[in-house]
Amino acid sequence: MDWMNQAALSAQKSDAVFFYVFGLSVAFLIFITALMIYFVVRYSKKRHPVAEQIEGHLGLELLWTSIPLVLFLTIFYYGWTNYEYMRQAPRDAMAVKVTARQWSWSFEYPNGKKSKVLFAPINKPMKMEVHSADVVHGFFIPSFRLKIDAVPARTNTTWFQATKLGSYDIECTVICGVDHSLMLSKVIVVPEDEFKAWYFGGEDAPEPGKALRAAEAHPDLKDLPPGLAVLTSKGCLACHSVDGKPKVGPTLKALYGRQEEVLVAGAMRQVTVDEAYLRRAITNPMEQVVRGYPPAMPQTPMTEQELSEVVRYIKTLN
Amino acid sequence: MTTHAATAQPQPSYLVDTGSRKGLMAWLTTTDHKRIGVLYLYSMIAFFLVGMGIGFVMRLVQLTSFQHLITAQTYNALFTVHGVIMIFLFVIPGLPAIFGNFFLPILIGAKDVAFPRLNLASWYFFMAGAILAVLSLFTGGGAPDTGWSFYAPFSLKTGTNVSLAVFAAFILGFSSMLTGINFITTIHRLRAPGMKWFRMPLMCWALYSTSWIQLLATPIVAITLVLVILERFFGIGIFDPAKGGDPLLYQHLFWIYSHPAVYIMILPAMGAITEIIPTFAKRTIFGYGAIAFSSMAIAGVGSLVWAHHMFTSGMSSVANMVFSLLTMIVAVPSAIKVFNWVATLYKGSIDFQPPLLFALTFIFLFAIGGLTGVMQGALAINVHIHDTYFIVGHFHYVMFGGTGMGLFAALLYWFPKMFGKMYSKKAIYASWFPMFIGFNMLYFGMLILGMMGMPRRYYVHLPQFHTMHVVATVGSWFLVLGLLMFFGALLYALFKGGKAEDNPWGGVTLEWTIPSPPPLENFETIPTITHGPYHFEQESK
Amino acid sequence: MSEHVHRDDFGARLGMWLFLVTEIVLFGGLFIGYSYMRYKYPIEFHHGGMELNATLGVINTLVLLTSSLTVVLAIVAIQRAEKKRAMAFLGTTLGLGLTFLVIKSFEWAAKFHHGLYPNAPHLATLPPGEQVFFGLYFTMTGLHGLHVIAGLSVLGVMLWWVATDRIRQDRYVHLENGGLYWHLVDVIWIFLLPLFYLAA
Amino acid sequence: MSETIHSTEAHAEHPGYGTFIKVWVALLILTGALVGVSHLGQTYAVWGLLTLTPLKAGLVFYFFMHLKYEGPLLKIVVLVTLGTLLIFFALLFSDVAFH
Ligand code: HEA
Ligand code: HEA
Ligand code: HEC
Ligand code: CUA
Ligand SMILES: [Cu+2]
Repeated sequence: MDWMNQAALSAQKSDAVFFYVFGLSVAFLIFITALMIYFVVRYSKKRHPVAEQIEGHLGLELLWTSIPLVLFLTIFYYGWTNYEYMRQAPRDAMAVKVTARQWSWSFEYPNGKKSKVLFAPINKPMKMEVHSADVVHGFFIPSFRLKIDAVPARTNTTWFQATKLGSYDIECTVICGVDHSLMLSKVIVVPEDEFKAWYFGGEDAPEPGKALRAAEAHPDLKDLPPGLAVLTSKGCLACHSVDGKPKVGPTLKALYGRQEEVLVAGAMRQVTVDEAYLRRAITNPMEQVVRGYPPAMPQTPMTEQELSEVVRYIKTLN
Repeated sequence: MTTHAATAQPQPSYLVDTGSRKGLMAWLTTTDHKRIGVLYLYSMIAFFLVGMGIGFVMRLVQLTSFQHLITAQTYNALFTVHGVIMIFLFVIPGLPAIFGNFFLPILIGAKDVAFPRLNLASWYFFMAGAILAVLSLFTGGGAPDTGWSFYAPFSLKTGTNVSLAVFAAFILGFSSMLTGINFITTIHRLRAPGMKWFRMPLMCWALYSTSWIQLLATPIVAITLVLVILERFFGIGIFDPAKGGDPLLYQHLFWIYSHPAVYIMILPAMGAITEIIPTFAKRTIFGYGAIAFSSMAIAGVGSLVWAHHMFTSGMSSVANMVFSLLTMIVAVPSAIKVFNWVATLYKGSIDFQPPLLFALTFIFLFAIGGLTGVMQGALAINVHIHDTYFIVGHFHYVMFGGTGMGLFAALLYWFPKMFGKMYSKKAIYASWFPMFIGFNMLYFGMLILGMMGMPRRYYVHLPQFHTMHVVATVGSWFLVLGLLMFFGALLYALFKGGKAEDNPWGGVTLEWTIPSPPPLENFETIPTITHGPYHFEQESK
Repeated sequence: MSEHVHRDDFGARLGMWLFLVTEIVLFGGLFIGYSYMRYKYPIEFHHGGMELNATLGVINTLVLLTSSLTVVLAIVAIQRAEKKRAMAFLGTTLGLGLTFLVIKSFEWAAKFHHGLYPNAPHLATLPPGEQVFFGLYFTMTGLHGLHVIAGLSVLGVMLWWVATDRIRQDRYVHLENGGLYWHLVDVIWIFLLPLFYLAA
Repeated sequence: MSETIHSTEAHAEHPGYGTFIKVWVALLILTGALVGVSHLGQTYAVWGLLTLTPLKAGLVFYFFMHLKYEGPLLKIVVLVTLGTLLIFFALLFSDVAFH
């Protein structure tokens, strides 16, 4: 399953403790429940008409105070030591500045390079210096079992060492406003040489891990209609479906020609979706916002050719 | 002690108006602790249903196709309001205000609480707070959207009506403190002759320790909320990083109260369970001293663990260690209680009735809630599951499965005494099944979602979480069904139910020695107590 | 249940003390916040303290301490059934309480005049720690001021009750409770003085 | 009710005017000392704050607020409250002091 994906050392540390506590918990839960059921049946009024008045038993009392205490202390200790490991970044870790703001993430590397998704070379320690430009956010990578809050006027740090190539979700975990749930990004774990090529390459060095990201949405873009390929590679499908399922944004199915209420500069307006509207909606999403949806769509740069492919493709969805 | 002092002309029950005022006015101006308890009962059930309705809608939103009906802004308002209602209007005041008010004086052999007028005032504060909370939804910049924890600086910046909501919580805190003062004084001053401390029913110990937390922790949140209001209106800058303030200070102050508050919620429920189990096992409680002591221990140590809500906030690593350690220690007294309850069933003569079923359900669900709590307290796990649905699952298990079920059990146990009517046991059993199944589908689903990495307070979720969300939502439908059946059965009993006996369960604490419903003055003559509370000897011989 | 007029003076005092517990913790929260911030900004707090008028702070301390004294003396007087004296003492307390408020208001006015109040444009130019200092200063002295006003109202009622013999030698727990409240207000000020005025 | 019987027993003997006036004088002296000490320098000021202020508060609690003349219960109530605050304080500083 995806969620058991242990993609970093920290994930192994966290899961180890989890399985320890989980095992104990299941054992105790079963024990208590079984005992309750057994007593209720065995000492029911019918089977056991006269109750015995037992006021207590000091030995038992001590036993079930000390056993849980000891177990809890082991849980604490295990949890704490593994956590300390997760917290102390090694000296040679590459420090990345993570900036959270309503509602996006940005990453800045030691040499000044910036990106919207986090690129990480595999098997190399990366230190995150997390801070926020406005309110409190939470920086969370589930596959790494890693989380640290982004707090304004304060820098919090954490680190990881990814162990598996791939692309993993970054989510914001502290409520930070309307689009809290859209404050997503990715960490893309790439081979070290690929990372270096980008990192030391000039301004326009291609971003690493392209293949990984596209593969995520669909195995082979070449098999897709060109419009859909664009939608896939630009990440539109994170928010729009092409089959009528509502997601963050409206579905693109049967969109063309539809009557719609949109908010233009604060006023509600009735429009018919035509080609001009679609182009505007994509190139300048904040200008008109569909009623009932958050103004959440990011502006995505597209070439004229890509744009017309997308529009043509949307038309075919009717 | 099944026979109560039968007298020539029984006193009228507290439900009969005897004063100059009649009907609603008589209720709204009453200083009788029993009537005040009933006032709380009705108002709280109403808020509970509203809160639950919102919970239900949130589940629908996670079915994705319902997102047309509700915007992200509304969703944020929904969970905030759901949290505020459930916490401040339902689980915190729940058991103490309803059953504490109604039964504390009776259990210790008193005629009323120490300050009856203050008691009524508390109810008015409660209602005022509740009304303000509701008003905050429709006035100002719209319903607050910060979550019930009102984290600064977002709560300082958002345009929504945080100030009013926070002020409402302040008033509710006031109500809660006044009730605490009343209960402590009552227990110290009004115990019947011979009612020594260690002869009190354990419910009283639970209420006593709860009241102390109310006194020692609530003022902190009161001042914190005042600071939020001042900050919003005057910009005093204590929490606002732009002015040198510190958001972490807010979090500390908020949780200094709000963690102990979770023990305010659970202790009285534990107390009620401790009353129910001996009555149906027909035997004395196992380890009276241990249970009484653990209540006080939970209250004491429980005040010292607040920062386990802040493990990922960037606190110092020393603080992380200290608070994780203390969190583990506070789990011990809860464990002691669980084992003592189970041991009380041993060699009893168990009369299986609806209250017992709900009490055992409480133990089961609370154990799951507690055990997940321990997972959260372990640092290495917490960094993964903090602020995910795992937390949401945990606290619904403890608050709904624990306090909520505890309240239902208490209601089933004391309903015949309070209203003199008996409900249909079959209907209650029937409602249990959908409730239990739905509950676990819903909230266990949330635990799994959390492990998968689904953050809480999310309007939309990533596709990999969808399946579990559907499971949870379907669970919520079963749960609704069960709850509607449950409340339906009780409502029916209230109007059409058969008359209840004075002591339908064969209980031996003082409330079972007086008529159902109790007379205005509770006791003809104040009883003199000669032995501990769970004295079943005469019965079983 | 008015037919059962039973009196439990100790119970009443216990109730009052429990209420005071909540007040102590309420201010305790603020004091905790203060120490947190002072630890974070030691220098700024030092500078902030220099802006305050220590003389006025000390005078106000003396005023409140004396007003506290007159309240206990009023209780002694009541215990000895010296009604006139009790009223005189209480009157003095009220007078001193008002004096405190007047001095306080001069002090606040001066701060406003110098642009040292929250959200003031001038304050915004100061270092963050000093902004916090003044935020705390206004919050804590303001809240204390509200308590002074509440205490004065309560003591005003007490004076009236003494005058109308609702409070008398064999029945004065209300006066004691009112006094307890007033002393607490005094204690809080005892702490505010060194925290703000003598911080420089 | 039986409880009312022991209602006023705590007030066996009442202290007179003199006691309180003495306490008041002591409070004034302590205030003077506090002010004096705070002029000596930062460390002295802090120590003065930490010792003299609680002493003053203690006098008010003990005499003016009659704790001296009350039974153990109210004393315990006050101590529990102050103890709780102290622990809150200490635990909070386990964060602040180790940054
Ligand atoms: C009724 C309310 C209630 C109760 C009783 C509890 C009880 C406990 N809670 Fe919970 N908690 C909440 C309500 C409650 N909680 C709420 C509302 C939140 C979220 C707030 C928010 O963010 O919105 C929360 C969040 C929360 C967190 C923060 C999570 C996070 O945000 O990162 C933590 C972390 O430590 C925690 C821990 C615990 C622990 C250790 C207990 C313990 O007291 C539990 C003790 C009980 C048991 C342990 C079970 C019985 C014992 C046995 C069966 C014995 C055998 C067991 C073993 C030997 C393992 N809780
Ligand atoms: C005692 C406390 C309590 C209880 C009982 C519940 C009950 C429920 N809660 Fe709870 N919940 C909280 C306390 C509680 N909640 C808190 C404190 C939060 C955190 C808020 C925050 O993040 O700030 C939270 C958050 C929370 C979330 C997380 C939101 C998010 O993070 O995105 C969800 C999601 O599904 C949820 C769902 C539910 C559901 C489905 C129920 C179900 O149990 C409800 C089932 C019952 C019904 C559906 C009612 C049946 C009755 C009717 C339908 C009749 C209605 C009639 C009238 C109104 C007249 N709750
Ligand atoms: C973060 C989520 C998100 C992403 C990524 C996204 N959109 Fe959107 N989109 C939205 C939302 C929300 C709306 C509705 C509000 C609005 O009109 O701005 C929307 C609206 C639209 C509309 C108008 C729909 C209508 O019903 O009128 C079109 C067309 C559209 N998006 C196309 C795209 C394309 C093409 C891309 C990729 C380049 C894309 N979107 C990427 C969220 C997103
Ligand atoms: Cu950023 Cu939530
Ligand atoms: Cu907690």
